[in-house]
Amino acid sequence: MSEHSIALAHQFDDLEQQKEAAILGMWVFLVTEVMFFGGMFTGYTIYRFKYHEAFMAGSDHLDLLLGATNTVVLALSSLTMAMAVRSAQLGKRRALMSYLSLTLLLGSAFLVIKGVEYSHKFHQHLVPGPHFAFEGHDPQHAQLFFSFYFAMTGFHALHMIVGIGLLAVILWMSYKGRFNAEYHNPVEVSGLYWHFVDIVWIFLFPLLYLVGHHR
Amino acid sequence: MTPDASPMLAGLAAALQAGVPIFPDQASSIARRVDLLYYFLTGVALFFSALIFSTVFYFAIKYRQRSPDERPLPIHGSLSLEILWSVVPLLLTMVMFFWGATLFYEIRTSPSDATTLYVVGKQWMWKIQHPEGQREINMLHVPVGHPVRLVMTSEDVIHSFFIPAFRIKMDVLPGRYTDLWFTATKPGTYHLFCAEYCGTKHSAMRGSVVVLEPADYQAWLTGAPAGETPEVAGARLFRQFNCHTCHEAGPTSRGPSLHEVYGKTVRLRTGETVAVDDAYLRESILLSNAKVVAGFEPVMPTYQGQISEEGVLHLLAYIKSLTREEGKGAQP
Amino acid sequence: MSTAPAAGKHELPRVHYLNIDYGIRSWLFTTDHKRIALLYLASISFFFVLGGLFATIIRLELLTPAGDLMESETYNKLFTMHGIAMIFFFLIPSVPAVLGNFLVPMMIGARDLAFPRINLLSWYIYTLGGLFTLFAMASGGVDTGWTFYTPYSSTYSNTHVMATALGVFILGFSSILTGFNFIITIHKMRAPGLTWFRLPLFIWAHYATSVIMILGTPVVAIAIALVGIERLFHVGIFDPALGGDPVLFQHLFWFYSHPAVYIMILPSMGVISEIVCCFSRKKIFGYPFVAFSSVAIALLGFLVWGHHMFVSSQSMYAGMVFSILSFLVAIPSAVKVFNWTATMYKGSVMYNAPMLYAMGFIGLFTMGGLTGLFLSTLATDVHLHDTYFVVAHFHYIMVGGAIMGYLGGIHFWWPKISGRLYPEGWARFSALVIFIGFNLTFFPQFVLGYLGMPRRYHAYPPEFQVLNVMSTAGASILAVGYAIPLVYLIWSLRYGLAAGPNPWGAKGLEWQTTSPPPTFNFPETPVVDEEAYEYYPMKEAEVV
Amino acid sequence: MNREHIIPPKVYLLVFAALVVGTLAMVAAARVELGPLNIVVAMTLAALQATLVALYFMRLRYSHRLNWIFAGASILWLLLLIGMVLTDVISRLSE
Repeated sequence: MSEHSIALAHQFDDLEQQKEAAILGMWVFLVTEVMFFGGMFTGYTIYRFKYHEAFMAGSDHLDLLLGATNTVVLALSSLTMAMAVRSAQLGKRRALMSYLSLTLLLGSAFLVIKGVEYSHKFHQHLVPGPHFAFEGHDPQHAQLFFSFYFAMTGFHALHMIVGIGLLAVILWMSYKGRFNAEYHNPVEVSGLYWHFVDIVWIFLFPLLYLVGHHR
Repeated sequence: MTPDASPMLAGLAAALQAGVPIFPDQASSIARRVDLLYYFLTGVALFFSALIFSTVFYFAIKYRQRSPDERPLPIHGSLSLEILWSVVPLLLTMVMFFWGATLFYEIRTSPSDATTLYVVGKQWMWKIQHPEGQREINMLHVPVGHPVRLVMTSEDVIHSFFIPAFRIKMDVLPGRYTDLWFTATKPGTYHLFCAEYCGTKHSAMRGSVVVLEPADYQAWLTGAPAGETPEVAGARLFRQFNCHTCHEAGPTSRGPSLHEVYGKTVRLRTGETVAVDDAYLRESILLSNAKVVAGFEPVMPTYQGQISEEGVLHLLAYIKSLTREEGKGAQP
Repeated sequence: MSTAPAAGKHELPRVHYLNIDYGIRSWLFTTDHKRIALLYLASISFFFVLGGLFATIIRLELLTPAGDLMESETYNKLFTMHGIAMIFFFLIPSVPAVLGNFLVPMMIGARDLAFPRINLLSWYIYTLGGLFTLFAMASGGVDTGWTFYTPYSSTYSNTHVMATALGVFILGFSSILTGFNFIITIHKMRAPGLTWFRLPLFIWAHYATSVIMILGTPVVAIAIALVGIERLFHVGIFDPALGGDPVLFQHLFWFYSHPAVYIMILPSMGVISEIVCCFSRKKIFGYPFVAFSSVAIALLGFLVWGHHMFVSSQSMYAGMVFSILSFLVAIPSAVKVFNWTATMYKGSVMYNAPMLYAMGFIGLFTMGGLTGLFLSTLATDVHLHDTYFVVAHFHYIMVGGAIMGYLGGIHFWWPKISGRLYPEGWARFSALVIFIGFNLTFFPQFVLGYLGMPRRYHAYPPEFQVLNVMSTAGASILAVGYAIPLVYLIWSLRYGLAAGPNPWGAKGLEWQTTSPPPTFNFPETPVVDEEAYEYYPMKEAEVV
Repeated sequence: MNREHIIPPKVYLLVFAALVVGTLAMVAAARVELGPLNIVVAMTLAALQATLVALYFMRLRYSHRLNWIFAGASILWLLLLIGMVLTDVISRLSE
């Protein structure tokens, strides 16, 4: 059997069908992810509409610099991921591995920055719960802002961790030479997932960090 | 297979003789009209059910398989029939919608001359407060023919105030005022249920509504032990939590004056304007820094957990009384 | 092609998907969609029996007005677990995960689903979710109702809400993965010549169901996750004392849970379309209308959830918007019922058990659908909300509709699944018993509903007793009706006559391979060159 | 969908530049007091960036039309969820 047909799963007729199924599969999965985050976005929108002042006060306590840097870091990791997919299409194994490692690095950088931000919140007693101390306007509803802040960025970080794990596996598979110009579906599919996680952050950043910074 | 409904009909007939109710009393002004709509819906339902059951039954018998190699004519379908049984149900449903929506609008807008009672739902009991001061647990005495409006809130979970004989129901939520109104038309005693599951004794959270002739109602009013009226209780609480120190100290006071304020709009520190209604007053008492009036500092302590739901209702009644001289009891 | 089931002339194929491999490993690590379907059949039957047990005990308690058979806590836990077991663990997976898994690849001429390993993962996730829920039930149960309304579920209930919420949260992903698999398979792996309008309507129904699964299930997953967060950290997402809004949970919950009732009924509608055509020996009446009505139900189903909240302090205007949209979603269902009935016109109707279930479905689903109109009419819903009228309505749709469709499908494809015929006499008898028992159980509840008996009541006023006794009597007949198929279907595995590839003379690719089919379904991928339900070629009969 | 459309790196770099500029624009726009318009500006900028990422990084522009349908459906359903819940919350104020 020729080398490429090893990659063809038994239920598919040809590689073309298998690739289209994989890509469509990830897009359908991303629909479920959009709706999953959508539930939290709904709650956030409702409470921001009802308690606008408290959300402005809460957003002031977020570190805008770290947030913006994180956005650029994630955008950069999207770029390197796209380049990784491109090199997989061209069958350039070394370029693929280096871009994947870059993406992994940037992803971990994002999580490190996020960790720093969380520790700041922890020291400033801004973590919702018994010892939540907020001296700004309307602490009662500001706690609601922070619970949505932690819920949304927390689930986003969780998706980042899953993404990093996925990329590590893909890096290992490309190291073993499993991909070539004809067959590189896992790379492209994990690329779609990574870009989706970036898009979620593109919406999270303005919603959480830029609430009324114009004062 | 014949849809064999005979055991049900026999059972219903037996139930009728045994005096078992098959249909609820019509004891409120809207009950008759809701039942009219219900008869219409039942008629449509019975008609189409009978149509489908009999057609399926008829086709099953008339076109049963005579011989295994029978060859029925292939019929693709007919556009005109499809249009017919799309448009006809659409028209029927739109009739149902408009009839239901107009009646719903009436059910949800209380007349302005209704007397307001306060209802507080608490896990597994109803506490009812009359404007004249009477307080009742799981009992509600109302006069015949006079519209009554209930302003309701809950101290814990979501309940639902349901009087089947009046055909009205409204959920009672914590942290929010909901209201419903009715005009009792037939004296008697009717069931009061909690319709939204609220925990262990949900099925025990029942009561009864006693509808009295106006004369008997007056007799009951005078006879029943009348506690403080809500306004008097509110004034007492106003002193007790020394709200007057900030809200009645004249022009230099730290809190906005509460005279002539109910029902009007007021500008907040943030520039928004908000109507001063029950919800705003309740939020400003319990979560006081949420919407602070322009020109004042957010220094008011929160009374969450110190003042009970009844206390807040009494304070509201007191604040409304400060505006009564000018407006005629403005509605929230 | 034999028409009536010619008994005894056939024998089972030497090698098929059941005897190709033996042992626990061959079942627990299978990626064959047919074996996974049987794994699901076993798991959901367990939960159906469990849920049925809870229902029987509830009906026994309701024999007497006073709550004297058990404490109210126990009763609350029973109706909650009856709801959870039946809805999440039986109705949602039943037709899609058993019949869908088995038949979708075969009906479109594929060797297997697009992602077989993910299909097995879906069953493992279902089992994991089931274990969590069973653990919760075993260690004391949960008493929030299957709707988990806040703030009771997030603050006040001290029963095992977390474990059950985790179970249902995990279970959601099993349903997502099944829907995901079907969408890709139906789009990408149809046999050559099998265009969208030659597809069996079973496939259209499952495609529409899968779209609902992937669009709706994540929202209930996040809603239940937020309840979990609220219970752990008391941050006030749904607790009004801290500024939260309990009605927000209802919005998120019903955004999924109303489309979920279409997840439960659409696959059964697909089954009914197949059965009515086969046993009337006729093409479906108005194929495009029936096909597109499935898709219309799936899409419109997302716009109507507000009719569950007309009296929950939802604003009057939003109520009117949801009410008019709820009427629109009723139209496609009506179109389907009329088309099934029209299919039987001038047909050659056979009274096999599947057809009895199908005719029962058409009648009872019609009554269920029409009583739904009472609940989307604003003024009557004020009176009927949260009463036994609602209980009767959704049982007419779920039990009269979805379960009858499921049983009809099980009987219709049983020869294909097991290679053996079930006993026809017993099957028709049990269908009749189920029909009578069902009506006697749930029709009195409509009357109880209008009388104003609230749902989830452990004790009730004495004047409702007679109707409740009738309902319990009906429930016992229904229980017997369900027990009979359990017995003779298992019996048929051993003693049933060999069925042969096409005992009913039905159309569809799944009937063109052996019974039971080989692991890869078809020796070589079939080519389709005729329309769907082409029961008699048109050459000797002119087209009407 | 042509067999394997390779996007030149220049396009990727342009998209990346657009993302960075978009982020800076968002932060700058938030400094300006526009009242309710602030959220509108922020969301349109975010939507623009998201579309760019989807079209080029996720190669939606060169992939099967079916993927377009599912991507569009997810956005539509998200707006449907948020929009209809908002109709209830907003109209409850004016009741």
